[in-house]
Amino acid sequence: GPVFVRDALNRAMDEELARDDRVFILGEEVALYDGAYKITKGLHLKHNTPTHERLLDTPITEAGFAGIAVGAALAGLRPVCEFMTFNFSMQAIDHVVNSAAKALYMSGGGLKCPIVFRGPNGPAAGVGAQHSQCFAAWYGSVPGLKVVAPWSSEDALGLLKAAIRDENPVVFLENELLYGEKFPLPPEAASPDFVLPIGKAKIERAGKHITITAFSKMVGHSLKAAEKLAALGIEAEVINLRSIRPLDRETIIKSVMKTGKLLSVEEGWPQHGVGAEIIASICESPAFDYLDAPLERLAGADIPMPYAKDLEDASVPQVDNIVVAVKRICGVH
Amino acid sequence: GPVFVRDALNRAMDEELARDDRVFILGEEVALYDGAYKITKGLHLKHNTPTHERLLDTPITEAGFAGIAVGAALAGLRPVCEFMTFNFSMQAIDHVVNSAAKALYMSGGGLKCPIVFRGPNGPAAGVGAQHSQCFAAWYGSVPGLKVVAPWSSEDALGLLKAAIRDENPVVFLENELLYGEKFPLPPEAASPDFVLPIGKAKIERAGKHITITAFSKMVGHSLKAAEKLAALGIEAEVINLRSIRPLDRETIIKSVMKTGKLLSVEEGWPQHGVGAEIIASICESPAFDYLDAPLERLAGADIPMPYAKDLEDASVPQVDNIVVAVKRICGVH
Amino acid sequence: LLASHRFPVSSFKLYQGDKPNFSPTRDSVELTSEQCKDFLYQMMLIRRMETRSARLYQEKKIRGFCHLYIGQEAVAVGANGSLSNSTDAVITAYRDHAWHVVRGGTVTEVVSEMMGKAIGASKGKGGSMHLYRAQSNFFGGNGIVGAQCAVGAGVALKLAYKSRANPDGVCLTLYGDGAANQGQLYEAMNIAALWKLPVIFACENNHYGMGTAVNRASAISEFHRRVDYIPGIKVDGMSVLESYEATRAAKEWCMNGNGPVCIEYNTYRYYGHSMSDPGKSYRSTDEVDSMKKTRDPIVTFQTLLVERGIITQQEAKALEDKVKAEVEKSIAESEAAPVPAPSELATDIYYGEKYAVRAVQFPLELHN
Amino acid sequence: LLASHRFPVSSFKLYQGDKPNFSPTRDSVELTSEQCKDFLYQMMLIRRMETRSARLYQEKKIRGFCHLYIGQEAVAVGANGSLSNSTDAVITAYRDHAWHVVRGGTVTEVVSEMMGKAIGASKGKGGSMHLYRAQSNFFGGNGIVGAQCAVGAGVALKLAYKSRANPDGVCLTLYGDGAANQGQLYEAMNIAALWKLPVIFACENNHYGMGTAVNRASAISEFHRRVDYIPGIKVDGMSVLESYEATRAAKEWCMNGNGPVCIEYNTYRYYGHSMSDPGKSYRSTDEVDSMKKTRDPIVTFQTLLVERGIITQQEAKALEDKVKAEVEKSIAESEAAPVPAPSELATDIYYGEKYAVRAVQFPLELHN
Ligand SMILES: Cc1ncc(C[n+]2csc(CCOP(=O)(O)OP(=O)(O)O)c2C)c(N)n1
Ligand SMILES: Cc1ncc(C[n+]2csc(CCOP(=O)(O)OP(=O)(O)O)c2C)c(N)n1
Ligand SMILES: [Mg+2]
Ligand SMILES: [Mg+2]
Repeated sequence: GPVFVRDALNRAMDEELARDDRVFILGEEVALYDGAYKITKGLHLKHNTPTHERLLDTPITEAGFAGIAVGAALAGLRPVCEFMTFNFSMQAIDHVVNSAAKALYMSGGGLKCPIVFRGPNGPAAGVGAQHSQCFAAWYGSVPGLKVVAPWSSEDALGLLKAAIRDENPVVFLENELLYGEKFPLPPEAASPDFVLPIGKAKIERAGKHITITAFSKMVGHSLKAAEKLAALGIEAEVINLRSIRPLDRETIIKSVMKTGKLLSVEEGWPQHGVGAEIIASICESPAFDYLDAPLERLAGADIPMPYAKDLEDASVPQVDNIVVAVKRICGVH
Repeated sequence: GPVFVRDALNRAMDEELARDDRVFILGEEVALYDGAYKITKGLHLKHNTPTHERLLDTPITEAGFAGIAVGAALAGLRPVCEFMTFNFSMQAIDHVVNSAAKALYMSGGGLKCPIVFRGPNGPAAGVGAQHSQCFAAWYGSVPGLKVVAPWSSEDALGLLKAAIRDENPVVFLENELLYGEKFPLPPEAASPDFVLPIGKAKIERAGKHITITAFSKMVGHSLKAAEKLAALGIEAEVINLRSIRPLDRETIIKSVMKTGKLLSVEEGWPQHGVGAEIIASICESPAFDYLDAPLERLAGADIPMPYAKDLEDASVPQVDNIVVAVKRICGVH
Repeated sequence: LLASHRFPVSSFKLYQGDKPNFSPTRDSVELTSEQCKDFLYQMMLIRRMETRSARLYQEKKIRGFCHLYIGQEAVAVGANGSLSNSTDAVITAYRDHAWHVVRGGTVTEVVSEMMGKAIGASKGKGGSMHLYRAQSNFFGGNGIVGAQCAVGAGVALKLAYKSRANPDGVCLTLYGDGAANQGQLYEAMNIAALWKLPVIFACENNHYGMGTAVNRASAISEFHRRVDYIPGIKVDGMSVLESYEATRAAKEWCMNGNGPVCIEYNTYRYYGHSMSDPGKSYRSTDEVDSMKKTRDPIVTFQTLLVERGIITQQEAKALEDKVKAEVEKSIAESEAAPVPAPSELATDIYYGEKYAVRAVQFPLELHN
Repeated sequence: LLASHRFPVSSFKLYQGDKPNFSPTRDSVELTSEQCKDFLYQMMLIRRMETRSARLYQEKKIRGFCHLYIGQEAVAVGANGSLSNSTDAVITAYRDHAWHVVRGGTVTEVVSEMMGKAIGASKGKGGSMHLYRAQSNFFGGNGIVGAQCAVGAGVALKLAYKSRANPDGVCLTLYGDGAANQGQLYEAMNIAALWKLPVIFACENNHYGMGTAVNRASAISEFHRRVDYIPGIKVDGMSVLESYEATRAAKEWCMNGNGPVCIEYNTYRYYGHSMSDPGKSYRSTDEVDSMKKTRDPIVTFQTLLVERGIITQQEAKALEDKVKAEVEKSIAESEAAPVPAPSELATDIYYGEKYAVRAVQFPLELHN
């Protein structure tokens, strides 16, 4: 049956903790409290012993514990560092970028840093401007990092396991509002060695009239929009990016060469966003010659996130925004 | 005669300190040491008295002093907060984004935050991966911030004065390698009220075959490339962006509607960069229909900055890279 | 003319650090009857506002986070009782409803904000964590744990900009026991000490940072002695009188140009961390109950006032009824108020100027 | 068999904080003649390497930053003398040349790195601030002031991952007097104490952070007593023997499962902050001269060894000549070495896999 994203993430960590003793988890409230969003629920009971702690509750000091996680990774462990939300990763962003991402290069290959930074990213519901930022574009710009944004339970399971097994620092952007959603898992996912490749997008729905790229929660919105569009005779191809860095340009370009049109959808701010990159990448690719409409993007409104419900709803792409945009691009009224 | 960028910046602060007692400067080594790069040279002698300090040396604690600067701004002062380089602004980025940029919005207009964060940004020379990052794209994505990147002495003077007088938080991205360059000032710049509008680009060289957009040091490179290209019969229009946020899309779009071609040049990383935004903006604009070649961007190589000179040179756009790219775009061999 | 009453206060634990002349607290406070009743009234008002907010949250009329102040009322009321709303400043974290009220805001503004209404303190755009009141120097309302510590020191810099020796006022900079470990607190303390800023670093120690007990988060759990070079006062934060005197003393220290001072208000929150936390997995019901029974700030103060004949049981009951009616009125006003106009989406991004904003549904652009 | 010598050591100032049982230092150290000569040799080697690096910088053969260690040699040599290169770890900031050498790296690797050569410690890709030696647990080489403090505690977590009570080794985590104010140091100290991590928080107090004297940057300028809950040792960092014993004692404390400890090495840099700083505007020439004259770590140690008959003047001179020759040989090797191949631009970004890298001149793509 379908599995909650929350449980898929939990299982991923549970299995990797069991597989490799070097894996450990640290962050605020990850152990005794079972995680602020219950993603690490029960893991401390299973994997902590009085003399060997694999789940470590930290004080509310992101720079400190992220730096400690990086040090442990450089020294040979494989930390999973939870930010209660990625908004708080700004306190520690120097460690993510300067201490982790650049280490291999600056040391001429001498140091590696296998670490996962994970937690909910982007807008949640009613939490206001300081708790709703999307960090996909920022982290996605940093060489040395891999940046992953799962949507379904399959993504959550396969990509988190892959991230923990990766030899490089991985920023793993979850979404609070997806934790409580259920998705079926493919049969392969039964294996404790089920991993998905980081850097590969997934075509969630095939179509020939327009390519819609999205990640995280916006994949679900795009699929819903695609259904509505199908009723109008527009067959949208929906690509779940899965990985922001490396970005699977190949899959996107191939799709656009087929459809001739593109809409990128994201919840983050527009300027210098993921959509901007996708559009620029297509312009630089052979797909440019196949375009039969301007490339477009939907993004979060270019404002700090408001609290009031109606304003908040108007701040991030809704299913109908996607439908309207696609119709306009396709010249359907 | 021509004026050093360093002196133009110094004069801007000197005049604004004299004009408005609420203006003050804080940061590491800004007073007694005259600034790590001597931008604040002499100002403490002129503006500090034993009981009223307008130039404040801080400990090496960016989060602390940037937060203090924000608090002072919210309470009614007009701080100029120097980061010795913008690389270290990552320690304080939460204050720039969450405490400063979002304050007006979160308070429903109740709090304003007139503050300037300034310092050298982007690659310098031989300083390696942790000291060479360009922050234009990151800060440029944040609503509530204005982001300015001067090139010439005119820019430095007029934009820094405008930034200090602005009622909003301004991120002011200088370039260490430009400090020692000289540029003539226009006659208007003699006035102590000379300011340039934030949000307006400047066409530094008119041309009809291709539009080159650049900011900071890359403006000079683009102008040099334009000269070489002119010898080949290619007249490039070079736009000095000056402001990353607001981005002067109007000027760019108008230019591209004339030239039909665009090359964006920047030193920062490519993914989710300023070039990506410019390309996406053109795709979404009427200029899309006027394109007669794919939109392109040059950016820093997608790697942490290497130290060795040859590698470093290969990591950021050089004049010849621009020439080659333009020739290719224009189909000239 | 006004009847005045003297109350002994004695809970202070002083820490001198490297300031041997630090001994600012007195052993009694003097208050008029009016002041006493006003303290009681304010505490009751906050308690009622918060209790009703909990219900509004359960009714889904308040969304997102909602961090209640119940149990801690004596801190806001007592501390702010020693401050001026016109010359002193206050900054706190997200547990800010009570502080907005003691700084002169209304229950309507607070509740409306939580309900996302246009008449809210921040026009419905901030939410429960982002209440501000610039006209009385209340700087919020900060959602990032610890960030307000440095910002508060900056507000103090403004207050001492013209004179460090004779500042215009103090900035009460509040943070929790969890926040007390954030590095930027130490950075702010160091600078405040070097520059002699009139800031009261005020830790509301309610013994838990979310689900983490103080001793699991702090290697040393006395928060009035965070660094050697700033003196401090630990005080019973369940007592409005003790909080009042500690804050008065701290303010005096700052106003004399001595630079920063620390206070630890020893207090307790009855509810969970926020409405989504039942608040039960990391502490015993006994602990909560005994706190309520023996140290409740309202009960103890009311009992004292009755004992001292400053107020009668009946008057206290009447006051409570008045508070209830006021809060209900505020809630009714809030419920009736309109939500923000759609155009509010794109205002208040840049101050006092025209600008274009990209909305979700490009190419629509909104203008201020 | 080996002649052994006992030297009194006495410069320690202990801080117990809340650890009354903290008293780990001894009043003498015992060293063999070989060890004595090796200490002298290492200090001479570092001095010579740094002096020549200054010249190479002036000759523009070294670019960018170059932070010299001259004056501080006794810290690296003495401290590391008490550590194991195989079981203990070291991490420091950008003033790292000497540390790379004492951890087993070569002068050639250091100088070549500074010259941007392929045989440099980091293949010429890191530069002077980014030297590492993973095989002897040397973690650099960090350009962000204070960042290494937390990272070092993380290395210590690895060393104590299997047992906090019996760690595999300690991590000597070095930072300057300027860095000592960074908030993340306090965050790391708090966590290290809570988790009992075997980390020596080691402040090399050379009295200036760039142009800022200690008392202008730190409200309290004793760096072995940063927090109440971590004990500390202040030691004469101009003495290799004192540094050696302080570090031994600190290591012992950690290895016994007591958790972190602080050391302040009281030292001095003769040159400016980096090669671009003349180092004169913020301190007097007298101060620098008197330090060189009265407390130079090499002169004082050499004099002691001669006095004690462990080495003769001639032997010392010969050692110096040997060091000079070695350094010249290293420089010659470095000069002759090739710069990194252009393909190195895009290697070492992702570990052990094929990937595509966008170069400046798109659409050229480089592959690892
Ligand atoms: C930088 C940061 N990290 C984490 C959080 C999530 N968070 C919000 S409140 C809180 C607990 C704070 O506890 P404390 O400082 O004791 O204040 P209290 O809630 O008890 O008033 C946490 C972890 C945050 N908002 N900001
Ligand atoms: C976060 C950060 N801020 C500022 C700088 C610039 N900077 C480099 S070294 C330095 C001085 C550090 O002094 P100290 O910690 O005493 O070490 P020392 O150089 O004396 O060894 C400064 C300000 C930096 N590299 N990183
Ligand atoms: Mg608390
Ligand atoms: Mg120093």
